[in-house]
Amino acid sequence: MSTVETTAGTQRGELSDWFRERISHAVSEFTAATALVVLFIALSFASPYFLTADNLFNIGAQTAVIAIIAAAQTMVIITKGIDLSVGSVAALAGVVGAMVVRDLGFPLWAATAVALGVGALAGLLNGLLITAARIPPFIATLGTMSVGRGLVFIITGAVGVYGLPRSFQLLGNGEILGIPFAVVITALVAVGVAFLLSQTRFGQYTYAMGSNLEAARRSGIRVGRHLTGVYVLAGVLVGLGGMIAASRVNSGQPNYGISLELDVIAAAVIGGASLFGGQGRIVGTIIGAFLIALVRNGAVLLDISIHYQQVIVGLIIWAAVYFDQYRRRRLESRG
Amino acid sequence: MSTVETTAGTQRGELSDWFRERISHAVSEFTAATALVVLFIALSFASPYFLTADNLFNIGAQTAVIAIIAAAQTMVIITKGIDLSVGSVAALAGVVGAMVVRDLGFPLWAATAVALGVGALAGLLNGLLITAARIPPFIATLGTMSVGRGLVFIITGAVGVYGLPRSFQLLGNGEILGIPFAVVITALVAVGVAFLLSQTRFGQYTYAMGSNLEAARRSGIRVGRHLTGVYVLAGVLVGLGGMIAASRVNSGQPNYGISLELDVIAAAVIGGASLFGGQGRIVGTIIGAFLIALVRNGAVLLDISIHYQQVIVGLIIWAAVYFDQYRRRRLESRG
Amino acid sequence: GGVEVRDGGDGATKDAAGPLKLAVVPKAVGADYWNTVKAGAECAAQRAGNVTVQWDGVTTETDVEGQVNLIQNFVTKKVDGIVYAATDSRALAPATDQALGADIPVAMIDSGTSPQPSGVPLFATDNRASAVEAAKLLATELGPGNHDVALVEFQPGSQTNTERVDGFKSGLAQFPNLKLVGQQPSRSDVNEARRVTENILTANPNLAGIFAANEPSVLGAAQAIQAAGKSGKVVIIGWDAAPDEVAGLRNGQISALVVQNPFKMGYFGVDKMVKHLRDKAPLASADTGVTFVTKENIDSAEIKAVLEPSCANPPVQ
Amino acid sequence: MADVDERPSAEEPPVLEARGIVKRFGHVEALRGADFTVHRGEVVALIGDNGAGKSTLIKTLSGVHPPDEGEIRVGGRPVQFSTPVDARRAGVETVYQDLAVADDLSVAANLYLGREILRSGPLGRLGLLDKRAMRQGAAAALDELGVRIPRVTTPIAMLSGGQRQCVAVARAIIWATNVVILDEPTAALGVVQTGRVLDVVRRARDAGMSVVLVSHNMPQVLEIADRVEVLRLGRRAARLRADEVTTDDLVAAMTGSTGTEREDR
Amino acid sequence: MADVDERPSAEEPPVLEARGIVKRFGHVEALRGADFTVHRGEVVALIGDNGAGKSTLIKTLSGVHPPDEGEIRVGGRPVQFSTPVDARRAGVETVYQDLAVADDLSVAANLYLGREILRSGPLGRLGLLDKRAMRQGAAAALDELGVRIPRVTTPIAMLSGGQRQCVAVARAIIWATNVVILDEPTAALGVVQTGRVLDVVRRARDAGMSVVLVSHNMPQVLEIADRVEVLRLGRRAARLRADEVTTDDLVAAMTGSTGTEREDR
Ligand SMILES: Nc1ncnc2c1ncn2[C@@H]1O[C@H](COP(=O)(O)OP(=O)(O)OP(=O)(O)O)[C@@H](O)[C@H]1O
Ligand SMILES: Nc1ncnc2c1ncn2[C@@H]1O[C@H](COP(=O)(O)OP(=O)(O)OP(=O)(O)O)[C@@H](O)[C@H]1O
Ligand SMILES: [Mg+2]
Ligand SMILES: [Mg+2]
Repeated sequence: MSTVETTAGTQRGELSDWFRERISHAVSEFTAATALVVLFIALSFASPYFLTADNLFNIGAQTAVIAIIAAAQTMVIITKGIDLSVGSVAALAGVVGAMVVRDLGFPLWAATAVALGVGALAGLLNGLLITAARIPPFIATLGTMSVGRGLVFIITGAVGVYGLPRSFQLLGNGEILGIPFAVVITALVAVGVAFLLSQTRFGQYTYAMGSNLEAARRSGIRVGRHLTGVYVLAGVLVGLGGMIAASRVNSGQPNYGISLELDVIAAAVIGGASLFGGQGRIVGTIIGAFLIALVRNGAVLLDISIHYQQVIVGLIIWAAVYFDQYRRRRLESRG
Repeated sequence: MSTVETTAGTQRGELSDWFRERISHAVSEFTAATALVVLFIALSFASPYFLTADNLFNIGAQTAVIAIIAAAQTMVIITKGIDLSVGSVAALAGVVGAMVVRDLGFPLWAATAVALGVGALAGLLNGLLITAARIPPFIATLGTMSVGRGLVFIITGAVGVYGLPRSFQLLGNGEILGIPFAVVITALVAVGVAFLLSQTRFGQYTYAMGSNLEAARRSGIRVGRHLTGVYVLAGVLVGLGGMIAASRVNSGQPNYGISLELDVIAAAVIGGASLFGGQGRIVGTIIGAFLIALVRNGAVLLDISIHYQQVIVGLIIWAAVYFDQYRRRRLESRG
Repeated sequence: GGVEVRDGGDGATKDAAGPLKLAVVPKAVGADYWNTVKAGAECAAQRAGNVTVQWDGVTTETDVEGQVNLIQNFVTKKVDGIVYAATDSRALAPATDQALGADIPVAMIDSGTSPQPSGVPLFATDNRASAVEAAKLLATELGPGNHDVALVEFQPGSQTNTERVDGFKSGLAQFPNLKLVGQQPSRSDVNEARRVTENILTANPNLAGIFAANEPSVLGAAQAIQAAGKSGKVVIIGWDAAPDEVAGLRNGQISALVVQNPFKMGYFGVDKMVKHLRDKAPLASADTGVTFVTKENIDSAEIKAVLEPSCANPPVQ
Repeated sequence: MADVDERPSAEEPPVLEARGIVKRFGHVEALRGADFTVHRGEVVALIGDNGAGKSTLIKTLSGVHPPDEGEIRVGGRPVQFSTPVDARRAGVETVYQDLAVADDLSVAANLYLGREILRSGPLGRLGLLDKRAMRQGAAAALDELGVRIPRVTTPIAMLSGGQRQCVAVARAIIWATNVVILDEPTAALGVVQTGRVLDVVRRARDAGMSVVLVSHNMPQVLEIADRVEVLRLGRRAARLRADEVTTDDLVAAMTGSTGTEREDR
Repeated sequence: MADVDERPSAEEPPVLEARGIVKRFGHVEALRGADFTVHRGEVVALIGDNGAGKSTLIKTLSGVHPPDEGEIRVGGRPVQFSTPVDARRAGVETVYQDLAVADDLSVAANLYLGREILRSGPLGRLGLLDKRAMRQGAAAALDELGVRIPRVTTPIAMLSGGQRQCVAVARAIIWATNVVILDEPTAALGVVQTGRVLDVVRRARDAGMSVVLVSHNMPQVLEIADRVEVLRLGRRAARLRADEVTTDDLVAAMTGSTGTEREDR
């Protein structure tokens, strides 16, 4: 595409360049995807029950919430931020969503809208704390995590929200053409966020702010507004995730999502996002989320005790990121 | 001290400069300390039980573990790292320390040495994962967190380690001249680490690596070795903290320290450490740890329920960091 | 058994109707079970008159050190009495001693300490024995023939969990026809319970029964079985009696529930403590009893009182 | 050496003017009442010793650091540049000494940062980027500057020091409509690229734009500038006509061995 | 213009020599068999277009980027510089184009980074810093270079671009014992400071050290260098004696309009 000539860099042909760039973009996803495929094949052999439509759909539905919230987290991480409040906010959204159904008789769609609204408000709060009050993201969202959990307990009186109509289960347990509804939603969210990040101005600004906030500011990007926008959008997705989680257990659970932030951050980083900003893609994150889910699923299928599961999850996290780093470095230094 | 002349910067006298520098160093601590003092005075008025030797010593002993581990975390944060494994490693150290007393009849000092050794090994593992395998600190220590917790469960069979002699309680519940032993240890650790960071070459390298790792490397600092050293030392302190925690409850608790990492990171950041490396001081961290402890203590004295406590802790974290940022900016832009 | 009154240092009896401030501390806040304990405690306080209950607890049952700190802080605050459930029997023993040392009487509910000082009563159910009973219920429900069963525990490493798991397993040992094919924790999270149960079901298509050891575990397991279309085909023996658990029992998803009497624990804790403080009544331990609720007995008055406790008709006989 | 009177076009108000700017960082007073003037269609060199406050002055002129005291005027009217957006709206484009490029973004994305080309039609209104158009535009712009870059899709992080600077300069020049400020734009550039940048500066001036150039290269300053303003210790120390002075005069003014500012107005 | 024969001291092996260095970054081949030679007591300018590979070559010579192929020799013996520590041990000090200073540390701490002065006695063996000595040493060193810095305890983050560069140069010059490599050391410096740096370079040469200077400023190169090596497209394009060439010759060699390297040995 470029008509500009290289100086020291030897050009090895436009096509190969284009190809290399794609590869370099996709290294992380490749690594994680390779791990995913290897694990998949191994599990297929190890357990006769693994490769069944039911189990695969189960895994899909089980991972839906994590994947959606991990997509939200990825956006935030790209801006060099972090959102520790996802677990609390998901719980808050799920509980409020359940309460408006139970106590105010809202229909499901309206309750979902309310849950998304709760997420958006929490995101707005995070965004304003970070941009207007200039509190670093880690601390801003740590506070929201604490306040959010407190609110959940206060409004529910620390009791789960039960007594919901069957229809409440649609998001989490419904199916469409035999595919779990939650999986369909996850796919839509993933495609949507991936598109947003890679093809739109909003996405471009997201990467720019994470890469060099001052440069973005000097380029005339209204960084306060955009950063807040990222947190709001992330909050909306977290609200959606919380609603699906509530729907899956047909109740609002005040304890939902404790230490969820670690899972979703791990998914994003396994998928190639950098906590120092500017890097990360949704494909990778989704693969990362499924990788973790598969480990957990496989461990139960093979009846591995929770104790060894924790060791295995740790090893897999190390291995996935190690190989990713290793391949990136190789790609960088050898071509 | 400097004989070099300023160009545009107006010199306002060496003494005042020196003074200003100290202030600018201490802004964070001042803010946190101010918050601490305000809270302290408020609690003294609000509750007749607050300002009693017993209560103050209780607070001290209750905060000891958090303060020690937060000091360890501060060192790691200064290097632009993070240690999520502190909770698991503290549990592992405490459990192993308790087991060697119960099962092998080790005396307390030897058990403590073993616990520190466990911490050192975990730190070494973290350090090697980060420097040799080049896994980012967040992921390396996330893996250690998971693996460590798994190991705790495996070696204990998920049952607490009980049946310890009374002497085991010395570290956590003993007193020396009427002062809780744990408080004395905390003070020693704080002074030691503060000295190490501010007065020695090791400390200088710690800040340098966090500020610009590549510059440190090019300056001939063996960054791999030093970074590993920081994690090992942090691990030793975490081991010590875990042993004190076990001693306080006279047993090895497999579930000890879940989400401890958030508390200690919050303490460090409230005290002025930056998660982007190069900044942070132990005085600030200790103040941060006590600030959080005081909120918790005060909430009980004032009959505030745990739910509202969580909201209040969140608000205080926001407020402390907000004022810190605000004052730093003011100091920077107004002089 | 009857335990003698600890001879308080001051020995002073509180003014018969004077105000009393009691700390009531659950293992953790945030479950239906503990809220019922709270209701019982508040009921007793209200009936006694001029008694305030300060209800406070840690957020997870695993935060043993947090609970130690909390008890310490209550001692500092010099409440008139402490009623609490120990997250860990041995770890909390020193905290109880500290309270007694400061002349604050202590009553334990749900879970005691070890050693349990004389003069400190325990109002509780025997978790272990009840879990043995749960295994028997499961065996009865499944009938003769070989069956695969699974266990959904909640928090490995916490004492209550250990007691219930041990009890269930030793109960199971009496039935060689039952084979334990899966054991996974829910971390007291309904979503997690549902996830592990789904995976257990996938791995064990012939699974015939599940014992779920606390409220979130039961709810998640029931959800998973329902979603797999196996309601009624897989027997669930649960623990606790949250409204949705009772509903599950009624519609056949759950076969039986092991139900403690948390209301009574809270009620006894406060009631006996107040009587001790005001009338120097001796504090004596009591078993608050356990009920095995099935579809058959669920509508009996006695069970109803346990399941739907209210201060108007407290299940505290 | 000679102080300058206002240019012939003095009746027209200056395009950009700073009056009595004070800017403090903590206890350092980087600017202590600095003045600065640019007229339409002239190239003004801003020179001064290291630490004299040049970059700080430029950052106040482009909205990065709002001044603590003093006034900025555009076309004679006082303005408040509280963010870079304000300055850009007034047609002021700046190349910063510390470059301020986003390392993870490609060369093309950096050139268009904050001014992305969107797809035409409704997709564009949704914020959809026209990446192809930006790639082509970037390639053309760099070509014109004679900049050699592996490809416009290369992330900035992979460029050499001079290449990065080329990108930053290209970017300011593409977008400037009124004033373009260049803070040491050729410091890292090769001889050829430097020549091209100076050409571009001349062309910009000929097209009626005003250019502010910070440079430590005195021959270059004398070659390209119409007028020179000297900053010393955070204040304007001299205003000179480039065709009337020598390198030595400039050095003398910067180091303070001569030259008091003539107070005009 | 004239290619150079080896200097009279040719019988003595070069202090530092690179042979056939190849260095790739991903698909970019930054160095494609580059050669480079420095003899004892000479100032060699390394010049080339932007992106020619100068900084990359320098980083291989100072152990930052181990080369993919080729050989480095010190005093005639092949060495492996796999880390900067190795190069420093061989007495090679470098000022990098991207400076590499630790922003949060003070000027003094940066000057002494990796070579801290410790307290004498047993305290020193414990790693206790002698901060006062470092402050005084730093102040003296900067004074000698004529560098103006608010105070040596100021964090580097608060300095101007030129001030930062001064600190980096001062640091390399303090510690060099054998070869000092300066990658565009005066790019951001004022006229006075530039003069001082050139003075220091001369003094270093007179003291028997060798200096490698990367610069885009041709008059400066001709003023200070004994010899010029030209890098083009990642290869040595020419070796010239500074007193026999003109600026135009250099530009021609850099852009490739003339000058093939004479293959010596
Ligand atoms: N870390 C890196 N990753 C990828 N490519 C690089 C890297 N460093 C340099 N390059 C490429 O290598 C080539 C040579 O770069 P180098 O920095 O050595 O040039 P230079 O001669 O110093 O140029 P300048 O005069 O602009 O400083 C350039 O094309 C650059 O894009
Ligand atoms: N962000 C900042 N914080 C603190 N001090 C600063 C900051 N920026 C600049 N200074 C100080 O202000 C003074 C002027 O700096 P400035 O960067 O404007 O100088 P300059 O004229 O551009 O110098 P150079 O030619 O070296 O680029 C210096 O003493 C510097 O230390
Ligand atoms: Mg400048
Ligand atoms: Mg270079």
